[in-house]
Amino acid sequence: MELIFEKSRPGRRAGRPPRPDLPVPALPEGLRREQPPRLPEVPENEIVRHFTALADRTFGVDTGFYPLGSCTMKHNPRVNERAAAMPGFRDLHPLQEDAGAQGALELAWQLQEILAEIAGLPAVTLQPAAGSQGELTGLMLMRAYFADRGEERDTIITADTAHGTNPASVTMAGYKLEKVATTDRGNLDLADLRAKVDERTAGLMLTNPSTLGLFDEGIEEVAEIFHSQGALLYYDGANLNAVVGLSRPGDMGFDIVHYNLHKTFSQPHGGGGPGGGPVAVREAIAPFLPAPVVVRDGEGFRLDHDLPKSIGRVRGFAGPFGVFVRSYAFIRAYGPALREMSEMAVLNANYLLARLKDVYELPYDRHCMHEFVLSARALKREHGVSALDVAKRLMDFDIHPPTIYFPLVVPEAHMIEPTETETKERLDEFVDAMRTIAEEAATSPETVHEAPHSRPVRRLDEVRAAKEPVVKHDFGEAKGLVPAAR
Amino acid sequence: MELIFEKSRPGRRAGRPPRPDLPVPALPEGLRREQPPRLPEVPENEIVRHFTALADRTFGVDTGFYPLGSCTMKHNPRVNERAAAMPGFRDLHPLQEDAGAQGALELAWQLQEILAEIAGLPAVTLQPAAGSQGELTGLMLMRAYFADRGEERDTIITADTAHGTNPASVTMAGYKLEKVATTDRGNLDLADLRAKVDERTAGLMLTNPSTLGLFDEGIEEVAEIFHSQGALLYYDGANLNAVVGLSRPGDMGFDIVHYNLHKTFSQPHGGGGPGGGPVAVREAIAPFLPAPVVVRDGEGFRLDHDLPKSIGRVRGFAGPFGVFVRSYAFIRAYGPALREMSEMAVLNANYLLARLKDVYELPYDRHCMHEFVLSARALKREHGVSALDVAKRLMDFDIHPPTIYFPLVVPEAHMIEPTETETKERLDEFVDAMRTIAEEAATSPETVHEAPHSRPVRRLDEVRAAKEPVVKHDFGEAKGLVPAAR
Amino acid sequence: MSGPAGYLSQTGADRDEMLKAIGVDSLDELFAQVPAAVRLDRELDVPPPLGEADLVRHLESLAARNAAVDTELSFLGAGIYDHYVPAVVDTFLSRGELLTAYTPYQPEMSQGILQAIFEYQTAICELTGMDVSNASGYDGCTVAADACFIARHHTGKTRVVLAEAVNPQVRQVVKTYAPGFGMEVVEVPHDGGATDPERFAEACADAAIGLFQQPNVFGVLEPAPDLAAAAAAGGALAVAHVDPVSLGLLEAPGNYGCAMAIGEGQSLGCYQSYGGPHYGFLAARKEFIRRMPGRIVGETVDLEGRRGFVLTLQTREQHIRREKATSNITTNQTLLALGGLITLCWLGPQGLRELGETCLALTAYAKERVGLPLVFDRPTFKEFAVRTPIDAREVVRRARERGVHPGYPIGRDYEGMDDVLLVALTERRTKEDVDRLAEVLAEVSGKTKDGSWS
Amino acid sequence: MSGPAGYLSQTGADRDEMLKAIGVDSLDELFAQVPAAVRLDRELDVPPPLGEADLVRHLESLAARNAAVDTELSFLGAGIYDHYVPAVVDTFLSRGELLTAYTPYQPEMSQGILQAIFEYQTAICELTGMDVSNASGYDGCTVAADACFIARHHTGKTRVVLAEAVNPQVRQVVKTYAPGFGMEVVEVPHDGGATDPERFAEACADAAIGLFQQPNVFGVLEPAPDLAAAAAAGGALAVAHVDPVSLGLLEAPGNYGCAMAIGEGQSLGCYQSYGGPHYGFLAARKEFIRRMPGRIVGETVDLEGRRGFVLTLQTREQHIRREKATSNITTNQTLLALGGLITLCWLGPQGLRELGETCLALTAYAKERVGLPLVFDRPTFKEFAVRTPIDAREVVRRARERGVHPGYPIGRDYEGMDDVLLVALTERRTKEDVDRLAEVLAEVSGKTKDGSWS
Ligand SMILES: Cc1ncc(COP(=O)(O)O)c(C=O)c1O
Ligand SMILES: Cc1ncc(COP(=O)(O)O)c(C=O)c1O
Repeated sequence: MELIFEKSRPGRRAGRPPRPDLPVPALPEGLRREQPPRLPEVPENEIVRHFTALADRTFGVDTGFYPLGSCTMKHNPRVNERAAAMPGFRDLHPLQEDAGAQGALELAWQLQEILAEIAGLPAVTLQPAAGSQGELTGLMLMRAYFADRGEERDTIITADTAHGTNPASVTMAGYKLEKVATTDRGNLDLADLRAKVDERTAGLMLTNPSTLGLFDEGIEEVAEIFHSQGALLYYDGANLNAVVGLSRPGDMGFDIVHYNLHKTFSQPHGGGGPGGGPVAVREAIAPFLPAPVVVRDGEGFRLDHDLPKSIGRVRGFAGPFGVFVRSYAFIRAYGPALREMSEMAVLNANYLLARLKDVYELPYDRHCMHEFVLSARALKREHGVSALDVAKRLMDFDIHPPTIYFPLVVPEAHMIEPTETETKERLDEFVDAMRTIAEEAATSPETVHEAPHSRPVRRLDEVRAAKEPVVKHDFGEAKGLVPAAR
Repeated sequence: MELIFEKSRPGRRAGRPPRPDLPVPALPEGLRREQPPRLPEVPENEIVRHFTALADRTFGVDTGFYPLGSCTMKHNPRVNERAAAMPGFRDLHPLQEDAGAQGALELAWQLQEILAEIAGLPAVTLQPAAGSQGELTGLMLMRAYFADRGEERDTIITADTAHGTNPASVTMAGYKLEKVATTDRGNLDLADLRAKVDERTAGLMLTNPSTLGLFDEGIEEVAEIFHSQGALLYYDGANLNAVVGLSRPGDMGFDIVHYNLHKTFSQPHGGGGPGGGPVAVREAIAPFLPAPVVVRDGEGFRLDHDLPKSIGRVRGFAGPFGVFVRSYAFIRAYGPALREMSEMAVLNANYLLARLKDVYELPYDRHCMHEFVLSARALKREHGVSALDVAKRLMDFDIHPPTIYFPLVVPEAHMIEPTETETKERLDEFVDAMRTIAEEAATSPETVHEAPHSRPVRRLDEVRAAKEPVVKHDFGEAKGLVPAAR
Repeated sequence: MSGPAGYLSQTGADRDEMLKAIGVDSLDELFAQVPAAVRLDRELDVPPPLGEADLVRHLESLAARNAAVDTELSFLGAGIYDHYVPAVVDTFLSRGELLTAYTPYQPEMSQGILQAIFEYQTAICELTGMDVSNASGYDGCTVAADACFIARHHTGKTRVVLAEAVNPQVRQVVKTYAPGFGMEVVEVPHDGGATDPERFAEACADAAIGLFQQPNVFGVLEPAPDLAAAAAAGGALAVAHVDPVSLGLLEAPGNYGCAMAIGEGQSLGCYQSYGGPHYGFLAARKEFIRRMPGRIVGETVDLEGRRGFVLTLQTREQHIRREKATSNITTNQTLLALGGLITLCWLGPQGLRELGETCLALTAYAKERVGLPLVFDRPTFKEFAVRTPIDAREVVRRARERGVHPGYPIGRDYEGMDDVLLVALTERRTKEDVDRLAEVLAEVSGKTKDGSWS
Repeated sequence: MSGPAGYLSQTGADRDEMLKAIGVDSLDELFAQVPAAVRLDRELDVPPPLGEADLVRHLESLAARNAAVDTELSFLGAGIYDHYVPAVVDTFLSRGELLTAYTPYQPEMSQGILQAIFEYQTAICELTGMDVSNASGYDGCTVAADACFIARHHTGKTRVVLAEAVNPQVRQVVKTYAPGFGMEVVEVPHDGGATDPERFAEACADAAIGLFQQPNVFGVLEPAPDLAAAAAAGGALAVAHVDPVSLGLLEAPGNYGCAMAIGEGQSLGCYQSYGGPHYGFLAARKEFIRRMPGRIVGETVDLEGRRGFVLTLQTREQHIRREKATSNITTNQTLLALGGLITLCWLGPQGLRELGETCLALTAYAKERVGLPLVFDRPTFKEFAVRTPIDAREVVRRARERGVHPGYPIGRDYEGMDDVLLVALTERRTKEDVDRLAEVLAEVSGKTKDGSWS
């Protein structure tokens, strides 16, 4: 399909900005642009058709089952979009006086309160733009907290099952990284931990349930080990969908928690974003939160910028407010039944696990929480069919592949998270597809190797893309690449 | 693909209406419903996926080129949807006091004024819901007009090229129908007309340009023939897109005109509707217009219900207001350049005609207006490939087929209307497709016979559908029809 | 350039190339077929073009001059109601393929919309207890005229009998159409807010059709089964004009002997939009299938035996049957009917029942609470009539100054009812809203000669 | 049943079957892995559930308590602007497949969103005159921190130089991140509203990065080329924080020696939304491609040689490189960036130029018209600073009571500027709006001790 730039014709256009009849002052010499940017020149109907075609070539939760592990691809209720589009929210300037934004501030404050209750921690900042920024914020909070106490700690411990953002955040926060092993039950190795945690240890970053979808059965001991050394525990909330209303990170012993509003609380993923990564902390860490925070004064609400010990700001304004509206609406629709949301997420995952573990290897033979990890190792060994092949073949069943090759501790991993919103029939379709593919691996492996067969493109050459990167249109010094069929 | 009813499971649901804690009074015996309607029981995510899938199986102007003759499938600007959704319009009750609807009344009044100027006639009613209701309204106006003058006239003359709604409206209005022939230049046969028009003739219904896409070169004589007998001329506005700002029906001699807001003025067609069919008339006919009409009183606007000679109402309230908003927005975006809109519609049509007439027969060898009719007669004769075959084959080029087998005076007709919004590249793609198909007809007729090859279903058995009609779901007394692939 | 509005796409270069291909030197040559005398030799006298941002600004200023739901607490009904439109309806009614497609003449291109219409027909048949539904009529008024046209041909009779308690707009449309059908209209007055089956039976003797509304224009529940029987007794086709929202609780017309069930679909999935576009539904018993007006979608199979959907029984329609067609309708209200289908899927049987119960409960509460005498002491569904101490129009005027629109002054349509206000309740109103209404009505209902504040 | 919210779909029967298949008797067994001590043994203390209609009602009541564009004539800017968002943007940002997809890890399933990002990257490179753009950063603040991280590794130096005339929020975020990067921040004060190249050069000597904003926070046009040269002279990477709306008229940073160009994308296709979600853009010269943070889409071919798109250079990223990654970002702002792309397609080069000219013209008019002394007598783009006779906060308070928000009291961020008001103009304001602003400013600027109306 052509690029919109390839559809451009000189002189065509869609939008016409207002042109008040006022003189246009000349710009200072040397600042004036010589060559106009080569933006597409297209009429509105071709814009509409172009992006309609691009949408048709994109698979979303609205298209079908999307069990992308660790991403919580649940249904996104449409009423949340209606809410975010209300002019009173959508067209509100972030520097509006507090007096002129009481409704928005109340919503944000309510969300803070609810998130605090869910985490079991008292203080919340809504500012971080996503989970990974929440992580970085959490680590900065640790540094500020220890600096304030005059303690020098330089190491953060993460699990070997940790998501890549954890170690990356550790580096960006200026900490050293240490890894702890996982036992064959999928819990943190306590012995290994005891050996590594000392007075240089700032804290632990952990996802619980882990990226294996397993709840750490030793979480109390883990907390004890760190706290006894004066270190802190950070909870990576990416998997919170497993435990809302059932178990609270604060009660597990975590001191700092981030939420992924685009996972647990249904902000649509938008093809890669936006998201929201609020952070909750214990009382002792509250003074260091980024400013501003939303506070209640009697009947009114205001942004409090006056936090002398604050680490400072991590994003503009009070955070991605439109995301708050959606998540707040989502939460208010459930109320206390959020617990049922998590129960159903766990039920769906265990159902899939039970129906698939005889054909794909289950590395940790336990009930899972909201997701689980299978291994295609056997298929690889016996038929040369890899986790990647299975993933590509799933596409021919109109199912989005799970997360693959993660976590790293499981070879040929398929990380499967169905979420609570899927019907049993959808789960059964997935089971049938996965079982069929396992059979095909034995009977007609090439069908699987060469998959997908039903998409606008076949498998793509990622090596070439990285070797000689072409990251923008070349405006017709054509390299003779044939556009894929419509 | 399954019906939403087939996806239903007892106990599932999406919406939950508010339930105030108030007692629910019992209904009188004998009025209470015994068996609840078997509506689908589905959660929201499956509703979203179901209708997403249905949309994906529907081809619209947004999908691609849609040259459906006589339907003016132009691009529908998205700002018009934004306008119609403004709460001040969308959530306004039709029985709101005039004082509480001044903005809506002004918009409707402005639209009346603009439509009057475009038709060259002084008085307008916005009430009719579509073109065919406009026709019926026009014929009722004729009856009221003649009755008021004590004249007895019982016959309406239509062209043999007339759209089916014309004769059907004649019957519903209680008139007799008489047909007039078309000359080999595509004009009304004046001799035939003179022979048929007399003091029993109430009037003529004519589309100009005709459904052949040809402007009647004798229109002045035609008008003279009817007016000299005291009869009236009705203008079927379906083809107005050819002449806006270029030639006005009132100036051509027409006394009553309907507009198709969903054609000329871009109300989206919605898979079959809604539309709008306002009617404009000469001063002498104005007293008979349906009530209410929108009138201006100094600074204010009001609905005038007090038209003693009115034929009465043809639809609820003042008409499909949301349609008015879209068409008004469309017109205001163009201003006087509406003329250019029609010029480009005519240019596009003539370009296609010029590039296709050597491979498909052109029954009337003239420049066309906004549309034209080709005949596949030769293909049929020489290769057994019919207009229908060509239409079905076009689908494999991602192009919606033109109107076929209409008008009836042209055998194996393809009635082609590109509209003004298509780019030259789109027109060229269509030309290439039509020429390719003509070649295929000679080289591999079966490819064309068996088309389409790229749609979710192959050709469908319409005879069976009409013989033993199944017009609703049978709730599982399955007839074993295999749903078409996703 | 691409048109003042940016809706056109032919550049100067395009135009030249195209004219060349056509073999003319200028656009004018193409218009030579238009006689000089009928050409417009001046520019259209219409307002100047507006760019999109300016256009939106202009329309917002017009929209701001309407008292809509967002600015006024309203109890208006009388045929159009402020029911909640689910967000999923917006999602699909704005979806490009559905929004910009037209009548599915080419089924292979349009299986989606065809299946949706088939599902809509099924849902309407389930609601009404009928065997066949069309793809929609223009609105709740024109479907009544359609029913008369069917009755005219089916019975060969010419009299239309209308209960006077049928919505006045519906009756007006029927009266406008009837002469063209060669039919005359008789109206049966109500007795204390409901229609008397005996009087209805008398009128229906030897008539083509007996049409009543359930609940009727006063919100009152008619003795529908008796009225249906009364019509049938006289040989007329019994037709019920029903509120679809009521059909989770009220018996389906198909289950008490009606030949047809019709109604205004707005309450299911359409915004009020100052009167439209909405959709009318028309459902009937099997025997009328070949007399139905408009589009009907049927199930069939393709070459490979797979299920598919097509427009069917087209020999009824104008494009085939022309002057012998069952109707002249072609463009209908498909997109709005789709909104109705989606709303019914969203509600489900349980939601529809709950919605009805909420209307019943709020209405019962309001009848008690408003503190004005009820005009008719009868069971109602979501609307009721009260008597106002001063002219109801004046009550409305005063109440609106307090931000409340208390209802419809039905004296506009019925003689001797100048002091009657029709108050409608939907699930979008609350107990508190009703309390507010009562408060305002109390404030403004004081009788004063000069109309000054009491 | 399907959940209080209707978002769940497991019926009682489903649950039983599933538990059976799992081989447990109850849900509790699945949660046995959660130690009793860390389970929540009570119900969550959150507000009760709301059905959709009630939820909308509740949210509308909150939305109604904000003074948004529809209720107040606003001249607020300072980084977020009320530019017009084309209707086509809404069409696609609400389109299900785009709205509900995630990062395109599986390119064959996501060619659409991948191509869109590739087109976005191209558009940003065209605007900025750079070679490479990522798929978006969180906002206009965090991309500044990203630029510092790149500079830290590319130059090995540790000093960050910020012009004080860079938006304060951007500087605050940089200061929050810097310590983690092992960097220190130096700020260069402005001279009369603009940054002096000489002082900037001094500060940039031996620094990692020299960051300035064009136009700067006061709306003033900086001597950008000189500042870029100044930074480069000191061996620092010159980075311009630019307003994308200005780039139809103002020279592209890539054309005056900047290493990177960054900015807040909100002005192109995002609603103000009380601060987000928006998107930050980050574009750079070729040599930095392997140090870029976040997603980058590249062109490639499939097995059959057809063009296709994939996420590329992933070895930069956290999921591969982990602690050695160029950033920890994963979820970004793709959907908003798509809105930016669509807006740029809608404007085209001509529209972008016209939009800039309109901002220039209105701003020039307003500078004349408002009748308050300009704080800096320098060329500006779409914003300018005026001095108010009384505290600017008080001016804002009083003006808002007259329905006008006259601008941002920038004393909140800059010492000694308590009497300065920052006034922003976009194409959504008109000449008449400016006249109204002038009128209101005149009314409320009267100096009075007690702050009562003058
Ligand atoms: C386990 C885990 N941690 C952290 C993150 C980062 O969250 P975000 O993508 O919101 O930055 C993710 C999601 O990508 C994740 O799955
Ligand atoms: C020539 C002609 N006349 C009348 C009509 C009827 O108009 P509508 O579909 O709006 O009822 C049409 C369109 O279907 C038409 O093409």
